[in-house]
Amino acid sequence: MFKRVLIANRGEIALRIIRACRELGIETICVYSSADKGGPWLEQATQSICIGPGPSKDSYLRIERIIAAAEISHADAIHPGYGFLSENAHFAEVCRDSGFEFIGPSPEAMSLLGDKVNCKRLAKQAGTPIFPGTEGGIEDIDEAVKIAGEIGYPVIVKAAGGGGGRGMRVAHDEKSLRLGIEQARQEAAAAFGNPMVFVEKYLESARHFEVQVIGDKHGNAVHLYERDCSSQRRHQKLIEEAPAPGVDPAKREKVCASAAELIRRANYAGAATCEFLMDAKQNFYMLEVNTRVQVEHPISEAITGIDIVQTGIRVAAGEALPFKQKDIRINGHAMEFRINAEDPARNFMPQAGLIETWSTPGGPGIRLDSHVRVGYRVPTNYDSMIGKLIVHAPDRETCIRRSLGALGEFKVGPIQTTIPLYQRLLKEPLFTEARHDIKYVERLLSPS
Amino acid sequence: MFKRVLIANRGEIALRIIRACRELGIETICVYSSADKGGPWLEQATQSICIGPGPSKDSYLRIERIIAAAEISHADAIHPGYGFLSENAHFAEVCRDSGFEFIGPSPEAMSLLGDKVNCKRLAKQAGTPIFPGTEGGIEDIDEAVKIAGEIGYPVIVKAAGGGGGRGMRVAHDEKSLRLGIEQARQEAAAAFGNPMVFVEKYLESARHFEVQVIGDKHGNAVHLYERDCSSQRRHQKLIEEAPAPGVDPAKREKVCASAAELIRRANYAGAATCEFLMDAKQNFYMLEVNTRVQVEHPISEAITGIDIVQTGIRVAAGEALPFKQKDIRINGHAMEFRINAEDPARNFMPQAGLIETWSTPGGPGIRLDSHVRVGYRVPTNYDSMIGKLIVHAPDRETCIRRSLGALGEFKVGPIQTTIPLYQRLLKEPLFTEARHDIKYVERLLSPS
Amino acid sequence: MVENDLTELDLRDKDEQATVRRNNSFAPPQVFHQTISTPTGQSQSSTASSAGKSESKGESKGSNDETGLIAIESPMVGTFYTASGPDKPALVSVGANVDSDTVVCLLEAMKIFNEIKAECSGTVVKVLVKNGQAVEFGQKLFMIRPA
Amino acid sequence: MVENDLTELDLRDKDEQATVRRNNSFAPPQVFHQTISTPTGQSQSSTASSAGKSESKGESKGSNDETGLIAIESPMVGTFYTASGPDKPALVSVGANVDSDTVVCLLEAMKIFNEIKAECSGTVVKVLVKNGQAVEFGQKLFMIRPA
Repeated sequence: MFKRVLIANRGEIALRIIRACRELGIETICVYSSADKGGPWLEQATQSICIGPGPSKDSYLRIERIIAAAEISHADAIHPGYGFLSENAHFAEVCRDSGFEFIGPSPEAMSLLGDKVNCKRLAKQAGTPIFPGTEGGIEDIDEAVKIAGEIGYPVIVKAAGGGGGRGMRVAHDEKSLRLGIEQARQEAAAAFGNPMVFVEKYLESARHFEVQVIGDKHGNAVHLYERDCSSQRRHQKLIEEAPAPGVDPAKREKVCASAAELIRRANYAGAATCEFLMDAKQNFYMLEVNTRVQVEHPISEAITGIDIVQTGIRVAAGEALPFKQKDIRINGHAMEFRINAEDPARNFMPQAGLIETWSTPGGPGIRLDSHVRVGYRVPTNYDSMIGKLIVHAPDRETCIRRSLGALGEFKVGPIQTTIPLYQRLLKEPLFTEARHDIKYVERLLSPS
Repeated sequence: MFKRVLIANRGEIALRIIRACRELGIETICVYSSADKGGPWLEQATQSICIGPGPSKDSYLRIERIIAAAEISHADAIHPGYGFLSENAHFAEVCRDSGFEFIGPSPEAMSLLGDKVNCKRLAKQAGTPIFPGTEGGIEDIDEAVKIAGEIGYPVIVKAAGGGGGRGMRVAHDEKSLRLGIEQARQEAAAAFGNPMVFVEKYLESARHFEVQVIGDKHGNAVHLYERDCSSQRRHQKLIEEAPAPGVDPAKREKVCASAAELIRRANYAGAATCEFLMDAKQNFYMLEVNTRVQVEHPISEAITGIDIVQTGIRVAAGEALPFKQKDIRINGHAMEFRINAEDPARNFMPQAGLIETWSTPGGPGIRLDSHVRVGYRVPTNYDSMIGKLIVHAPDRETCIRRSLGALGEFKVGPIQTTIPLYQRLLKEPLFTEARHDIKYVERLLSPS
Repeated sequence: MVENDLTELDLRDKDEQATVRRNNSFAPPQVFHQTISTPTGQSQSSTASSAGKSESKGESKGSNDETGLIAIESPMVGTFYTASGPDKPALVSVGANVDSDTVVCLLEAMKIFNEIKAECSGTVVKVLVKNGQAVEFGQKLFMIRPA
Repeated sequence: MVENDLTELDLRDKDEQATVRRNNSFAPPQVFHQTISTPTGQSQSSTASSAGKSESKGESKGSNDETGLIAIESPMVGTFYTASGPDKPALVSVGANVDSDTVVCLLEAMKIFNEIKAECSGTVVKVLVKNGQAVEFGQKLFMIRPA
């Protein structure tokens, strides 16, 4: 096992990694920017080293400064957290070449899964469902009908030269497809001078479904079931939950197993997340693989009892996964709420400044991952997430009630946070009845 | 189910009950003394009613004021919490007679288990191990030897008229017993003018072992395994853990089952705790039954996943227990640390006053039950416990490491707390190796 | 013991001081348990710093703490009655002169009616609670301008 | 790429400016990457309010912020060397006069030695870091009394 791990990150995830290392008996070195001087998480590290000024490009993204800090502090491994350099295969390579274990996948596995084409090819081999679509335009209607039949209705007909919704037609059967292509070609020819159209799988109501997986250096890979992250605004996840509500158990098992198989074939050691869209019929289409620990990992920890961060460190140090797939069971329901320093009433304007009130919820099933305390000043340099509230309960309904209670207890001031938004969403029937999709938050928030 | 529950308590347990009710869709009424005006937990209640001035005898112990508050607020049940009126059978009776369900056992069951003689008789019938001892003095040595043979060595010979250690002898076998009785009688006769001695079971190194049980009004009773509360100072529990470390699984099952059988025979509905002493050979001797929810209930919640407070409310409302004994499994290890506003460096002098710093730990496995926040003023009127830190981990060793980390993160000021004591105890080999007993804390703290 | 075991005389049906007793063991049978009210600012040894929304909803918002006025506060939890019966006039109204022994209202709790005396001399300036309203301990009932 | 692939010339074995290069892709081969140091009080836009124990242990306690003195701060993370070789004299000592272009020390990181220039004119009043000591970004290295 490692003796000293350098943490190339900040805030709550730095604190999360410090806590994991502490329990494994590992010393920690935190690098920090001068904007983070005095950050509460630094007190919890064995050592901390300032590596540059506030802007990330001059500190948290400066590979040579991080490596220099690892050298002078005699670290033997580097944990990238999420964001910053965590999915930078070059950084992973430099760490390895400089004699520091990168806590994450090998640069090769990271590059393989980071490349859309290669990743899709491997996914096909592994049986991981991928997003079907034509690889180019089509001119022949019969060919389009054949492809649509293969990928399944509904499909969308898009003009190759198009944009802005013009030349687009959604087709739910062959008849409407033939009509749609005819209309789309005419419209496209008139509008763009190019009658070429193509056909893609169309998801009318998709949910974001992602599978937590973890592999080791001995050829093992296990999934920790999935998370539903459909509550998004501008592709930023707001509420995550595990497991995804209302999913057919057999379909769940199959797609989760396929995600584990994918990272096994990639010789992937560490935690990763396979992101899918799920349509209303519970078909899955892989979007991408995130080759790092995810912000929302704690809800998977809650329902499986597996410490994902500690396990990631163990496998990086060469240990085999300490559990098998058959040991993993879903226990209850968990939700995570990202406490962002943003004002929902003013178009989510980021908030920075002194935290004067920070009164946090507690009791059974309440976990808080945050580096904030009264007197902390939220810097302007980094993202607005100042904490994560994780709520675990025996079932989804209790989890929602518990979450409403906890959010009601959570007082932050004077800066505004996303807490009031979550209190609203948790009372929204689309969400409580799990009829939500990835667009429901934006629809709710749009003035209209 | 109840619509409105009046909570006849304060502080963290009032907040715990509010949280439980909230998730069950029950409104809450908190009564409070004027010393608790503005207490943060009151904000979480549906309604709060001042019932008297600070001293408990004029407020939290005034039955007629609590009943009057229940009347004007249209409560349908009263939760007593722990302490105050919680084990007062008369209060339970008045609640019932005034038309309010008492959330706890019937007055009859409470009286039965509260009476030492009757409780011991019932325990004998239920197969619950009780503390053996002679019922009076003996003069005949052979009779003493016979009794000692029955209750098992070691035994202690005590002078009936004695005290202060004089006339006392511990005997490990018949030979030393005969000699000891001879010596004790001579010494007792000389010292007190009364040669009468008696023989009792002697526990050289006892641990405090208590079984969490819960029953309903339909004749069901289930145990939630045990807690070890051996870390005590002046009979005040400091650290509790579950399960008790190093206990033989078969012996655990047997004593826990006998505790459930005891409360089933008492027609007991609600949560109770059967307290035992456990000797070095893991024999158990029941001390008493606490007929209420216990301060340390959260560690049993942690390892079993059962919400004890919610279950107590459900059974009081007439529901059957929603689980069977076979559903209860031990999952991991949990410890509770009572955060007391006392100064360990100055003989645990109670601390009162304004909380200026309250920076709490978080992350996986950390639960905090506390009514405190920055700006809260600890009143002088009540007990010194200002919070409970509950730590859950896969095993005892990890739990200790996690606890040390969490205690290190926990910053309270300017008042002193028992946190530094726990940091010391968690590094104490007697504790970490589970070689502790109920006297080890006091031995460690005694100057010498 | 059930609620109906009470031997009770509803004050509102009688003209004069009535004996109200309850056959129970936790509150001795009593004739108008009378409690002394205490002046504002002395009764509540509140040490809490933040006054949140924990105030009982029954508390009056309209009480002006004008200098020189004395508040008669509720010494108990119960229901406030201005008169000794539904068809009786209010015991005191704004403008009434009171002295220490003047009964200013009744407070009912657990079927027992308690006479509340002014415990000071002066003129009633405000009645802060409505007839039939629930009051908590320490709640201001009347404002008195001392004689 | 392994560490030994480095083409490295240890400065301490050479008399004059040496070419130190590393065959890697993330930092271009360079000759004494030189960085400008900035005066005290302007370089760190620290906004954190509480200075806990998060200070690097390497930070000097003895730096008196006497009015009028300028600090030369470390522009990078690395190891501080006072001389260009083990048998060489210190580049500057207390009492030495420096100007903007005076090389005051070397900072080594990832086998690359970086010359640090004074970037101001004046007299060296204090050397705050020992030869071979690790320094972090923004750490004060020298105190200069401006000319």
